[in-house]
Amino acid sequence: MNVTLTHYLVISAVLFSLGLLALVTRRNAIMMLMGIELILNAANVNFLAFSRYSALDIHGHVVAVFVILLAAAEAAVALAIVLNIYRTFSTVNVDQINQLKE
Amino acid sequence: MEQFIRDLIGNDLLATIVWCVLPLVFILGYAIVAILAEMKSASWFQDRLGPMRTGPWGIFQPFADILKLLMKEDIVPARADKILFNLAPFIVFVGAYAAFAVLPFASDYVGADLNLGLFYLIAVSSFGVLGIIMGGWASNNKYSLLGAMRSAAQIVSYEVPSATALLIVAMMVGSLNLQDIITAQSGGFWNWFILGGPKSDVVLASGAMLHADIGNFVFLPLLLATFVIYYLSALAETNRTPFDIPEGESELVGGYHTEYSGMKFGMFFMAEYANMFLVSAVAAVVFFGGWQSPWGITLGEALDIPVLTLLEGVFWTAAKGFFFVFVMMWLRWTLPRLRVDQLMYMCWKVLIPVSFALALVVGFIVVIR
Amino acid sequence: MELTDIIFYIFALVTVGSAMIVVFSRNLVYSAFSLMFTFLGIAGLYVLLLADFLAVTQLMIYVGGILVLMIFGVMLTHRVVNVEISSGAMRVIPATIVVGVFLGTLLLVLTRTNWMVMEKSPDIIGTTSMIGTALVTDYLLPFEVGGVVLLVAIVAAAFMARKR
Amino acid sequence: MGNYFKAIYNGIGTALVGMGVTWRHLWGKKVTIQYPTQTKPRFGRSRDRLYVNIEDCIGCDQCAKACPVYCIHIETIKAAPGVDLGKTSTGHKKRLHVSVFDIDFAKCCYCGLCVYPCPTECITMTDVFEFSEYERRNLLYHFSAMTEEEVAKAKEEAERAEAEKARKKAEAAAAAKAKKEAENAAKAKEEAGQSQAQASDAAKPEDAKPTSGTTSPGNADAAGNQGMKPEDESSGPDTGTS
Repeated sequence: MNVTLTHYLVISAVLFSLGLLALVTRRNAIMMLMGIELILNAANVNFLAFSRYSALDIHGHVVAVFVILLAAAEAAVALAIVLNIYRTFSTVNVDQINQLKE
Repeated sequence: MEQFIRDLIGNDLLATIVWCVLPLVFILGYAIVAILAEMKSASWFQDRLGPMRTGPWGIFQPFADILKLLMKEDIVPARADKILFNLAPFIVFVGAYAAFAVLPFASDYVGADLNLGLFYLIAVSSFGVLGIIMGGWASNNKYSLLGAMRSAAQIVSYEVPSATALLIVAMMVGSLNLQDIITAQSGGFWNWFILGGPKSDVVLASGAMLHADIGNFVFLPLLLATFVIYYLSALAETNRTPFDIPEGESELVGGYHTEYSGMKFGMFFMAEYANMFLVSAVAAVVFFGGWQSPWGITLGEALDIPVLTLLEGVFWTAAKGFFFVFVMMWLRWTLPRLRVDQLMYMCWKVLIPVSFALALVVGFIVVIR
Repeated sequence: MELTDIIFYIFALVTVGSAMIVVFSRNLVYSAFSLMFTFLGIAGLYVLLLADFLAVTQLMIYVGGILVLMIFGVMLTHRVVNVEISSGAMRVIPATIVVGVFLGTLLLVLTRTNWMVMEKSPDIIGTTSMIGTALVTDYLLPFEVGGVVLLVAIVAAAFMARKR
Repeated sequence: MGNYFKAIYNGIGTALVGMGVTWRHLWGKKVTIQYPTQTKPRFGRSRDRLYVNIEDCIGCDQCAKACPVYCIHIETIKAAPGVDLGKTSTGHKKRLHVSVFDIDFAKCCYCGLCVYPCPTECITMTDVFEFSEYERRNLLYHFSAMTEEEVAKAKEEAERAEAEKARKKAEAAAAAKAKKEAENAAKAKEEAGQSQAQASDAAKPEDAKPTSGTTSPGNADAAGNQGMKPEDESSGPDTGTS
């Protein structure tokens, strides 16, 4: 079976669903971040797949570059926030963090 | 070279495997020499004789060491995380080995002639960090964990100046292809980037033309500083003294590989040696003309013997690489270990600002010339 | 079936399999480390999609940067002296059902749609210069804004993570 | 800012100076000695393994008494009267057969206290320090040169001499008694002459048989530092377990 666009899209969809599942079921802030990374990667796979198999040309790549850029910024800021939360509440379970101050 | 192996073996798949394994053979042979060189240079720098009993002047000591590592019991600590503990040495070694894929040993002997060679090298060299963290964490030992965390912080930090230094040269060549960078330096040692780069127009391996309008002497001090920055950060990335706080034995027992024994320790060891050669070879490729001979002409080309050209290329790559590995050993017995804060000071307050400034200046000159 | 197809399936298997470990593993550290294999698999898929620059960027940013950051986060926010760093899951069954239905719909749409496929010759090598040109021509403003975003993120992260 | 660049300059400069220093040492003379084949000369007064020149030993047991760890064990046999054991090199007359002279180097603490009291300076410290053994009993050194037969013979002679002495003593006692009796009897004038003659006859000493020169067979092979190693394990009250 030759690899076509659909193959990549299926993988992207599976990754997206897994990321969503992690985001929904896990209450650990870092685990949720991992879910977000999976979702962003799924999006990137889609961009590049369309770029490869359609008229999107290089623009898909550029968008993917921006996605990676934002992912890096997001990871840095989010982990700083998680670190602060841990320092304040001694937990990273997002359900237990329901107060604006300790 | 690749075609030669394909013709020799006949089977495409088998030839590919052989093609992939060739650098591994090189690493093994190199490691044996380097282990002996490390022991001998360490002792000679200290006015000692070093190993003398295994064979004449102790030249079989590496074999004895390897035999010992092979026969040692493979211990997994009882409370360690078995899966990650066993996986970590391989990850570290794969990180070191993957980078050899793009390293040009000769004009027609490079695993994969990527257009992104330099970028790939920088990317892959950060891969070993994960293996180190994995091993340090899975050992369930506070020293291992501390060593791993230090190592990760160190490698991630020093990647910035090292990558910037390499990109300065890439900017001058206008290509990330390592063969392009090497051919830009053809024609003798005065054209090497350590001495300011090509003094006249050269044709790159990819066919592009590299113009050198003004005499490149203006680059000489800039690239010398760039090389120093690269070499220092490469030293830190390979966890060599004076930047070996991840394994500082006086404070951390052995760092991230405290709990490892036998061949798994050997993998860490091999990875470290492979990394040493790798960064040295990259320094040679980027700043010292790679497989080019210092006087610009090769005997093989003069006599029209392709095999001789190939061997000469491998020889020069290995010789330059070995020289910088030796300098690492030399520095190891010269400078004491830095403190953690000194290490971070050096990276973030010296190397990174200076490398950024150099990148700006060189970029400006490259644009206006 | 060509060699590239086999390689595609291997990468796909690595990606999806390790992503499943990421999501379903009880051990947070296992999740983090198998995320590495996910990223590697995705980088492999990028190579097969002729996106060499993106593949190497993926290696560099995700594996060398974000993942290390994640693992640091895991280790700084848990008692790392204990090997068992676990994180519980909640409402697994309803979530799985919902996500499963969502995935089914997605797959149905994906496979039923007749995509307009333009087959490009796979001998295009090197997207780096094209991406570079695009970044400083068509996408100059987003590029600059992206730079500012990164700078702000660095400053913000350093400020927040600092001990007061 | 000036300090910043100065620090960078100094950092690079001092590193280069240090590299110069190590470079000189790389080619400098090495200080390592290839130990078993090359050794450093020992100091003249080094205190290592003891050596006993058994020919000079008079068996006085002073060294054994001086030893703080009781590692010297000496047994002597009195020389029979008339047996000339010769003189030591210091001029002392030897009066005892030294049948056992054992030093247990597993116990010896190399203090050298045994050396000083020796009147004939026959026990000395040598500079031999490499004498490790696989078995502890091999560290028990027998210095006495007497063979078992010689020991047995010397013992026998000593016993005989002792017996002789005892007999003589008894005889002397008997003679004295007889004399006394004689004196008593002298008062009785009629028996005086006969008893006088009998007493003088008994007081005459009997000849002791001269023994052959068993003092010590020449141990010329023990010249220098090598002490006498035990020939076999069975020859002594061995195994330093005591």
